Amino acid sequence: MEVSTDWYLILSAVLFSIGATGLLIRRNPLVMFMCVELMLNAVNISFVALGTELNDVSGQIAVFFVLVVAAVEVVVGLALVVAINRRRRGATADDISVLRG
Amino acid sequence: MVEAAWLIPAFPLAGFLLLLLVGPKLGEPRSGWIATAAMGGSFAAAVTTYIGLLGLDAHGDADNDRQYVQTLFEWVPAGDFQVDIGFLVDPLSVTMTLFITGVGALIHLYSIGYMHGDPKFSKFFLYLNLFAFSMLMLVLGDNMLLTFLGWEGVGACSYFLIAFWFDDEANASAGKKAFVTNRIGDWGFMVAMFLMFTTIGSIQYTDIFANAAGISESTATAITLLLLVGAVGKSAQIPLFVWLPDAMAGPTPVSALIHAATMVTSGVYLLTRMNGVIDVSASWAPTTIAWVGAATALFAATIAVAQNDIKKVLAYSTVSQLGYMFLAIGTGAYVAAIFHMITHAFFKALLFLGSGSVIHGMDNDQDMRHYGALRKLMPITSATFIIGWLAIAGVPPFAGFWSKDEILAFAWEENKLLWAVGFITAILTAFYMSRQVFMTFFGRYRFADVRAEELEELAAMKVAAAETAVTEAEAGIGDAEAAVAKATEKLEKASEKLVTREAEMADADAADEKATEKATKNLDKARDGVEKAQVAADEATTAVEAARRAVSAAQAQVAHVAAASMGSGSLEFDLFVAPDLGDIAEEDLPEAARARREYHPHESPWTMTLPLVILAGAAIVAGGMNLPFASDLHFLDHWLEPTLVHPAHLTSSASVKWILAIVAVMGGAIGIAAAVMIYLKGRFPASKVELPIMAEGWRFDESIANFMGGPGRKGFDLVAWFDATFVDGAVNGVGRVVREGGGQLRRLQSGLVRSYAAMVAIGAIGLIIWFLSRASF
Amino acid sequence: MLVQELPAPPVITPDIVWSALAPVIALALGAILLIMFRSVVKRMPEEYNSIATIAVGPVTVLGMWIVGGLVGNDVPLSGVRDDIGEPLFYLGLIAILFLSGAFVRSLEIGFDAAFTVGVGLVSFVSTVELWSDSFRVPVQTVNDQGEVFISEVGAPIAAIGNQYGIDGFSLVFGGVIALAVVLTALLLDAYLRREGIDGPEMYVLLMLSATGGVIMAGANDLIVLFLALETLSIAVYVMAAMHSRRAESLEAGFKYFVLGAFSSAFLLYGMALVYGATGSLNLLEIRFYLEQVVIFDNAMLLAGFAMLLVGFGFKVGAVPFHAWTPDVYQGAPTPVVAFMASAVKAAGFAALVRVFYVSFIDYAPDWQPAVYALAGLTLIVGAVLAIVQRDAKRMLAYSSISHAGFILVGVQAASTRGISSVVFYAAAYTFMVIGSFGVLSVVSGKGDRGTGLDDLNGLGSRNPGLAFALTIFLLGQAGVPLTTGFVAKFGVIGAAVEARSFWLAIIAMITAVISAFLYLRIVLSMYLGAAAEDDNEKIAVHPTAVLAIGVALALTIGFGLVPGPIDQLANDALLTLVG
Amino acid sequence: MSALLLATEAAGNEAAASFPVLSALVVLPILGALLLLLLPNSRPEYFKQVAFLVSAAVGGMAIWVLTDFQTGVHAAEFQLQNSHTWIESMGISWHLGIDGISLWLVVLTGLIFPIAIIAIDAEHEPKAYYGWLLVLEAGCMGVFLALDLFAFFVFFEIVLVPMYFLIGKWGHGERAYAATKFFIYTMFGSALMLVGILSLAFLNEAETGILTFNLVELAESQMIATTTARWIFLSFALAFAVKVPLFPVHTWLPDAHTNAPTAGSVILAAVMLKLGTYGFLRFGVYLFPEAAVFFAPALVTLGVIGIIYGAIAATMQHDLKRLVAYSSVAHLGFIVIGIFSLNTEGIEGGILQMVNHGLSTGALFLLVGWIYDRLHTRQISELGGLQKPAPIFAGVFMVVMLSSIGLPGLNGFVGEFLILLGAFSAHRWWAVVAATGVIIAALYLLWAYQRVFHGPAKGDNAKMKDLTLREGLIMLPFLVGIVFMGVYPKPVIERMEPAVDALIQHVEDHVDDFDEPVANIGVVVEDHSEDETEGDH
Repeated sequence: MEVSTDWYLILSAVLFSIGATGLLIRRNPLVMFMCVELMLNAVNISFVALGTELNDVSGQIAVFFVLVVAAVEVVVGLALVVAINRRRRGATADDISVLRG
Repeated sequence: MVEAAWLIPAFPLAGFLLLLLVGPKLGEPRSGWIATAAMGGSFAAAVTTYIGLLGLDAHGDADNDRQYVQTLFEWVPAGDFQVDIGFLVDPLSVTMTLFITGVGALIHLYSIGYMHGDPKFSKFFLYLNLFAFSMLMLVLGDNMLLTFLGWEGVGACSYFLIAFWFDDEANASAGKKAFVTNRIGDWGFMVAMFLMFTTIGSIQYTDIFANAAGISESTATAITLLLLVGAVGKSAQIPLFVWLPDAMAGPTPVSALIHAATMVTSGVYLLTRMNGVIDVSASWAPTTIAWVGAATALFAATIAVAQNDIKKVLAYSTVSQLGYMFLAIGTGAYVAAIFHMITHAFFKALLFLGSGSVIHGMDNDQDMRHYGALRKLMPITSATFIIGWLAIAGVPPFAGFWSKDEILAFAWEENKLLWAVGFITAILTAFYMSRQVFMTFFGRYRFADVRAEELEELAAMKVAAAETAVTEAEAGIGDAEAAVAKATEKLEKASEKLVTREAEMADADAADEKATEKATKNLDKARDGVEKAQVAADEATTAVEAARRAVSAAQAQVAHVAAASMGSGSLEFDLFVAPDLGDIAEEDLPEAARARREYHPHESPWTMTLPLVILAGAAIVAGGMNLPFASDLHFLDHWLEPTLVHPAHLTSSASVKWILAIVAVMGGAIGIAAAVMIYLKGRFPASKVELPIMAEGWRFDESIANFMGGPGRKGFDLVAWFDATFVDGAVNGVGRVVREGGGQLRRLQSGLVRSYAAMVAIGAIGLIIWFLSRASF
Repeated sequence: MLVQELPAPPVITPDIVWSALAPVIALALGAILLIMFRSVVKRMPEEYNSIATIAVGPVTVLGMWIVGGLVGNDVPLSGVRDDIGEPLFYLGLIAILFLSGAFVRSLEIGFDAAFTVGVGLVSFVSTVELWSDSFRVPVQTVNDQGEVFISEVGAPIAAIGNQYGIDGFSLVFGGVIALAVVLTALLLDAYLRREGIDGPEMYVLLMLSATGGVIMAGANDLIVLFLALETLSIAVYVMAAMHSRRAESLEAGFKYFVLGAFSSAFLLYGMALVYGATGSLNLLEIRFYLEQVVIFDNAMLLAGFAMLLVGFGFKVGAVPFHAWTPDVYQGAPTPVVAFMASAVKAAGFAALVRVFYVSFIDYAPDWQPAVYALAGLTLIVGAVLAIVQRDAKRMLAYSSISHAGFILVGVQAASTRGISSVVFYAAAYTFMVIGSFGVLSVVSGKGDRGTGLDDLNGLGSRNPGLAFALTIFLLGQAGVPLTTGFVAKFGVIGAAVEARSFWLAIIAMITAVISAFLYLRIVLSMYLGAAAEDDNEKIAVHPTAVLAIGVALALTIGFGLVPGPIDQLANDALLTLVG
Repeated sequence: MSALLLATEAAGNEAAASFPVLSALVVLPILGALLLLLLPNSRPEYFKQVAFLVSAAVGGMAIWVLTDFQTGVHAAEFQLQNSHTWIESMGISWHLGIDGISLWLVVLTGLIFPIAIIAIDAEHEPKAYYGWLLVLEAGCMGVFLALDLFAFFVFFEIVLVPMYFLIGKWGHGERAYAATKFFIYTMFGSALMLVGILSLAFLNEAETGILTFNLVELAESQMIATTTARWIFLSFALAFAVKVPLFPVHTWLPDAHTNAPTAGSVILAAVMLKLGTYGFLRFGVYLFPEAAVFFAPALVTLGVIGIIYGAIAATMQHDLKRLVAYSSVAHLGFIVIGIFSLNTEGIEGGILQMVNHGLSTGALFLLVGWIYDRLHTRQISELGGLQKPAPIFAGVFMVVMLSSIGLPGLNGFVGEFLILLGAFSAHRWWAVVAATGVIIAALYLLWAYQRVFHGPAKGDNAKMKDLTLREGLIMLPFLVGIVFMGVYPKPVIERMEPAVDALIQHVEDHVDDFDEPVANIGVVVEDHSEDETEGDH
C-alpha cells in the first residue's frame, strides 16, 4: 500500500502526544527534557512531510532551525538541572515546589 | 391706611432682631419693655389698618370688596408655581390681627412682671416677639404657603417656649412632643396645598376664592379633610390634642398667649379662611368637623373635671372650647366660631394670666388643693378671675354666654345630638370652672396645711421608733425567761437536797442526838435554799410578764401611728377640715411646712394686674360684638360677611332661640350649683365625681406613649438592625464570597510543575476542541 | 510525486535594508561586544573601570547621534547637518558630551549597566529615527474643496526580504522594549550590587532577549517568529535562574523553562499545521492564500490556530496557561521580573497580534470567541487570585495576569481600534509594572526577602518618595484617571464595546474593581500599617534605581495627563503588510 | 433643540477669547497642591495658609463666575465654555462649561472648601492633608464643569483618591475599613458607567459616523435604540445611585462619614454627594430622556424608601455623626424624587435642595466636629445639657438643625416644598408618603437635640467652651445662606430656571408621549383624575 502524507502527520501527532504525556507523567527532569525534544522532533516530522507534499523547501529549512533551538534548550535545561542538583541531590520535578499558592 | 398692613408684622420682627442683637446687653427689664412696645406698635398698626379697611367699599362686586392685597416681593417663583410675600387684608385677617396684637401686647406687659428675675429674661421676650411675628404672618399671609410659614413658625416658637426651662427633661420632652405632634398636622396642611395647587394652579387666597366653586366635590372633600388634619394638630383636637396639656410646662404667659388665645385658634382660622372649599366639599366632610369638635369638647371637659393642677384644668378647658369652635365650623357657623374664638381669647387669656398671678403669688405652687380663700389675699386677681369664670361658664351677660349660645343654636339646627353633646359640655364647663374658682379663691385657706406627704414621713419616723421599742422589749422577754429557767433549775436542785437530808434525818433518829442535831441543821439549810429558789423563780416569772406587756404596748403604738398616717392620707382630699396633727408637736414638723406657715401669699405687681383688669373688661363686654336680638346688632356677621361664601343664619324662630338660651343658662346654673354643693358646701365627697380614669385623661396619652415606646420603637430598631445586617451585610458578603473563591482557586496553584503543564495541556485540548467544532471536514 | 523531478527552485538572496535593522543590530551587537570584552578583561582596575564607565556617557551620546543620523537619512549628525563646522556647534557638542559624562558619574553606575543602558538608548533612538524619518512619509491629499493637506502616513519597510519588516506596530514595540531594557538595566545595577552578583551575563542576556523581542514584533515569517521567540525566552529562562544562591530563583528558572519549552512545542506544532494548511510560513503569503482560497477542509488550519494560541497564551500568561507566572515572578530576581512583565509580555502580544491580525484576520469569527473566552478567564482568575495573596510580588504577578486579560480584551476586538488599544495598553503597562517592581526590588532588601505585605508596612514614613511612586503605579494599574493606566483601560474597553463585546467589557470592569481592592491593600499597608520596630530606618535608594523609577513615574503620570501623543502613536502603529 | 447646540457654540466662541476662568477653577487647586508639595517641611504653619489662600482664590473666582453669569435667556446655554482637544483620535476634548444647573453647585464648592480648610486644623502631616483637600476640590469642580463625558468620568473617579486618603490617614476608628469600602463601593458603581459611556459614544458613532464624547452633541443626536439607551442609562444610574447614595446602595456613607475627619465629612456631605444627583440631572436625564422617563417611577420609589428608611435609621443611631449621615440619605432621597418628577418645580427644588443640604449638613458636621474636639466623644448618650454652658453654640446648632428639618423661612423648606410639589404633580401617592419623612425628620433631629443640648449637663459637659469668635465667623456664611435662601430664593431660582426649562423641553422633544407633569393652571375644570384621590365614594 502507498504511505501518504497523512501517515506521517498521524505519526507526528502520536509522537507529539507521547512526548506531552511523558512530560506530564515523568518526574525526572532529564526525562522531561527528552520528552520536550520528542515533541519538537515530532513537529519536525510534520514539517518535512508537509514540505514534501507541498513541494516547498521552507518546510525542510524550518527543521534545521528547530533542531538548533532544541539543542540550545537542552543546554540551558541541563545547566539548570546541574545547578539544582548541586543544591539538592537527585531532586525530582515534584521536589521543586517551594513556590505555590 | 390699609397700606400700614406690612407694619403689623414688621414691629415684632424688628423687636425680635433688636433683641437678638442686643437683648442680653439690655437685660431686665428694658428688653421686656422693648418687646412690649413692639407689640403696642403692632396693635396700633392693626387698628390703623382696620380703620383703613372700614374705608373700603363694602358693597363692590363679590371679589374685592373689603379686600386689599399688599405684595412685598416674590418669594418662591418656580415655573408655574408663583408665591409672593404678600398680605391679604380683609375683615377676617384684620379681626385676627386686632385681638392677636391686642391680647399679645397685654401678655407681653404681664410677662415683664411674671418673668422677673429669670436669667434668660431677654431671651424670653425674643421668643415672644418672634412668635407674634409668625402668628401675624399666619393670619395676614395672602397665600397658603405664607400661612404655612407662620403655621410652622408659631410651632417652632411654642417649642422654644415650652422647653424654655430645658434643664428639666420633662419640659424639653414636652416641647419636642408639641413640635412633632404639630408636624403630623402640618403634613396634612402641606398635602392640602399640593392638591390645591395641582387642582387650580395657585395657592393664592384670592385665586382660591375665585375658583373654589369650580373644584370638583371629591377634590374639595380631600382638601377639606387634609386641612382638618392640619387644624386638628394645631388646635389640639382629638386625636392630636395630647401635646397641649404637656405644653403647660412653659411659663404661664406662654400658655396664655400661645396655648389659649392665639396659636391654637389658627386651626379655626384656617378652616374659616377655606370656607369656600369646605362649602363645595361633600356634605359629610363638615359633619366630620362638627363631630370631631363636639367629641373633643365633651372628652376634654370630662378630663378637666378631675385635674388638680390649676393650669391643666385650663389647658383641657381650652381644648374643650376649641372643640366648640370646630363644632361651629362644622355646622357652617363660621361667624359663631370666630365670635367664640375672640371671646375665648379674652376670657381664657384672662383665666390663664389669673392663674399665673396666683401661681406667682403662691410661690410657684400649681396644685389647687393647696389654695383656698385667696380672694382676700389677691383681690384683683380673684375679682378678674371670677369674671373670667362667669364668662366661660356661660352666665349672661358675660361674653362667653353669647358666643356659646350662638354655637349651640346652630348645633341645634344642624343635629339635635350635636346640640346635646354641646349642652352637656356646657354643664361640665360650668362645673369644673366653678370647682376651680371655689378651690382657689373660696373655702378654707389650705396653703399653710401640713401636707399629706409630710405627715406621712412624720408618721413613718414614729412607726420606726415604736418598732425599735418593740424589738427592745422582745429582747427583754428573752432575758427574763432565761432568768426563770435558771431559777427553776436552782429550785429543783434544792428540793433534791431536801429529800436527801430528810432521809438522813430518818436514819439519824436511830443514832445518837449529836448526829440528830447535825441533820436538823442541814435540814433547815436545805429548807431555806428551797424557799430562796422559790422566790427567785417567782420574780423571774413576773419579769417575763412585764416584758410581755411592754411588747404589746409597743405594738399598739405602732398600730396607732400607722392608723394615724392612714388617716392623714385620706385628709388630702378634705377641702374643709384641716389635717389632724394628732400628737405631732409643732417643732418636729418638716422645714417646708413651717416655712409655708410663715409665707404670705401676695397680690402681683401692677404690670401683671393691669392686663387682668383690661381683659376682664373685654370679657364682660365682648359679647356686644354680635348680639342676637336684632339683625342689625349682628355686627360681626355683617363685618365678616365678605369673607364667607355662604354666611349662615339662624333660621329658627325667636321663641326657639329664647328657649335654647334659657336652657343654656339653666345648664350653666346646674353646673355651678353642683360645684357649690360639692366644693363649697361639701355635701357630696369630691371623689365621687373626680374619677381617677378622668384624672389620667382616659389613659389616652399614656396608651399612645406606650405604643411609641413599645412596638413603635421596636419597629424602628428593626429597621436599623435590618440595615446593618442585610443591606450592609450583603455588601460585605460579596467581598467574602470573592475571597472564598480565591481561596479555592488557590489550591490549583499546587507548585508542581507537572500539574501546571497539565493545565496547559487541558487548555490546549479545550482550544483544539473549540476550533475543530467550527472546522469543516 | 518525487522531489527529483522538480526544477530546482532559484535561490533568492533577500535584499537587506540595514538602516531598518539598526535597533536590532544595536542590541545584538551590544550583547556580543559586552560578553567578548568582559571575557577578555575579567576585572578592570578600579580607576580604569570608573573612567570606562564615565566614558560610556559621551560614547552613547555620539552613538545615538551617529546611528540615529545613519538610520534617519543615511547622513550622520542628522538634524544639525547645516551647523557642522560652526565653532558654536562644536562647543555645544563638547558641552553635551561633558555633561553626559558628568551625569553618568553622578549615577554611581557600574560599567556593564552603563554599557547596557547606552546600547538600549542607541537602539531606542534609532527606532525613533526610523519612525520619524523613514517610516513616516508626508503625503499630499486634496479634498473636494480643493484644499491641500499634508499628512503623514506609515510606509512599511521590508528589512530582510519579506522575512522581517518594519511598520509602525513593530517600531512602537521595538521602542518600548528598548526603553524597558534601559530601565531594567538601571534597576539591575543596584540589585546585583546588593546581591553581590557580578559578571556581565545578566546584561548580555538582557540585551539578547531584547533582540529577540524586537524581532518578534517585526517578524514576517513564522520561523523567524519562532526563532525570535526562543531567543527571547531562553535568555529570560536563564535570567530568572541567575540568582543561583537562592533556591526560589532556581525553581523559578526551572519551572519557567520546562513549561516554556513545553508550550513552544505547541507553538511550533501550530506553525507546522498552518504551514500544512496554507503551504507557506510567510505571514503575508498565508494571508493572501486565505483571502483568495476557500479551504473546504480547514480542520488543520483551525487546529493550528489552537496550537498557536496555546503558545502565545503561555508567553503572555493567559489563563489557563498562566500557572508559571506567579511562581516565576515570585522566585526570579525582581528586576528580571520587571523585564518579564514588561518587555516579554509586550513582545508576546506583539507576536500574537501580528500573526492573528495579519494572517488570520479573515478567520476572525473563528478565533475571536476563543480569545474572548481566554480574556474572560484571565481577567477573573487573575483578579480573584490576586486578592488572596500575602506576598506583594506574587500579588503583582497575579495582577499582571489580569492585565494580560485586559490586553486580550483589546485583541479579541479584531479591529484597528483593537490594535491601537493593545499597543497603548502594552506601552502603558510596561512602565507601570517596571516602576512597581522597581520599587519592590529596592524595598525588598537583600535576597528579596522582604516582599511580604507586612514588609511594606510604614513605607509611607520610612521613605515617602518610594511610597508615593508605588502608590501612583498601583493606582495607575487600578485604572485611576490621570494615569496612563486609565487611558489604557479606556482604550481596550472602547475597542471591546465597539466590537459589541459588552459582557466582556463589563466583566473586565468588575475585575478591575476587584483588583483595585488588592492595590488598595498594598497602599493601606504602606500608609496605615505600623512599621515593625527593627526596620524603622530610612531606606537608602541607589541613584540608578531612583532614575529608573523616576522615569517610569514621569511617563505614567505625564502621558496620563496628556495621553494624546501616545494615543496618536498607537493609532499610527497599525499593522501594515510589509514586502 | 439644536438652538441650544448652536448657542453653546456661539457662547464657546465668545468665551474662547476671554480668560478661561472655568479651567482656572479646576487647575488652580492642582497648582496649589503642587506648590504645597514644594514647600519645605520646616515651616508647617505655611501649609494651611497657602491651602486656604488657594481655595479662597478659587472661591473668589466662583463668585466672579456667578456675577459674570448671564441671566435671562442665556442662562439656558452653557456659558464661559472653553474647549481644547485632549485625545484627538477619540474625539475627546477638555471641554468645560457652566449653566444654571451647575452654577450654584460650583459656587457652593468654591465656598465650602476654604471654610473646611480654615475651620479644622490637620491632626498630623499637614502638607499631605491640605494637598489632598485641594486635589479633591479640583476634582469636584471638574465634575460640575465637564461637558465631555471622558473629562467628566476622569473627575468623577479622581475624587475617590483624595477622599480615600483623607479618610484612611486622617480618619478615626475603623478608618481603613471605611476608606477601602468607600473607594471600592463607589468605584464599582462607576466601573459600569465607563462601559456605558463608551457604548454610548461608539453606538452613536455607528449611527452618525462621528466619534465624540461631547455631552451636548451626544444629547442632541439621540440616535440610540430605546432599549440600548435604557441599558446604558442603568449603567449611569448605578454609578450615580451609589454616589448619591440611594437606598439600598447607601451603606458606605455612614461608615465613611463616621470615620472621616471633620473636614472630610463636611466636604463629603456638602459637595461629593451632589456629584451623584448632579450626574442624574446632567447626564442621566439630559442624555437619556426616554430612559429617564421610563425609569423615573423606579428611582422615585427608591428615593421615597430612602427618605423614610434613612430617617428611621437615623432615629436609632447612637453616634451623632452617624445620625447626620443617615439624615443625608433621607435628604438625598428628596433630591432624587425631585429630579425625577421631571417638572420645573421638582427639578428646581432638587437643585435648591442640593445647595441647601450642602449648607445645612455641612454646617452640622462642622458643629459636630467641634463638639468632638471639645468633649472627645460623639456618643449621644455621653453628651447632654450642652445648652447651659454653650448657649450660642446651641443657638447656631438649632438654626442649622431647623433648616435641616425644613422649617419655613429657612432654606431647607423651599427646596423640600418645591420637590414635594413637583413630585405631587408627577407621582401623587409617592409624594404623599415622602411628605411623612418631614415628620420623622423633626422627630430624630429634635430628639437628638434634646439629648445633646437639653437636660442637666453631665460631668465635663458643664464646662464646654462656647462658640469662639473665629468659629462664629466660620459659621456666619452658613447662617446667612440658610436665612437668605429661605427668605429670598428668587435670585437663585431665576438663574437656574431657563436651564431647567430647556432640559425639560429637551425631554419633551425626545420622548414622544411625555409632557411635563404640571398643575392645570387657572381655569378649573371638573377633573375626574381626582376621583381616585379619595376612594370613599
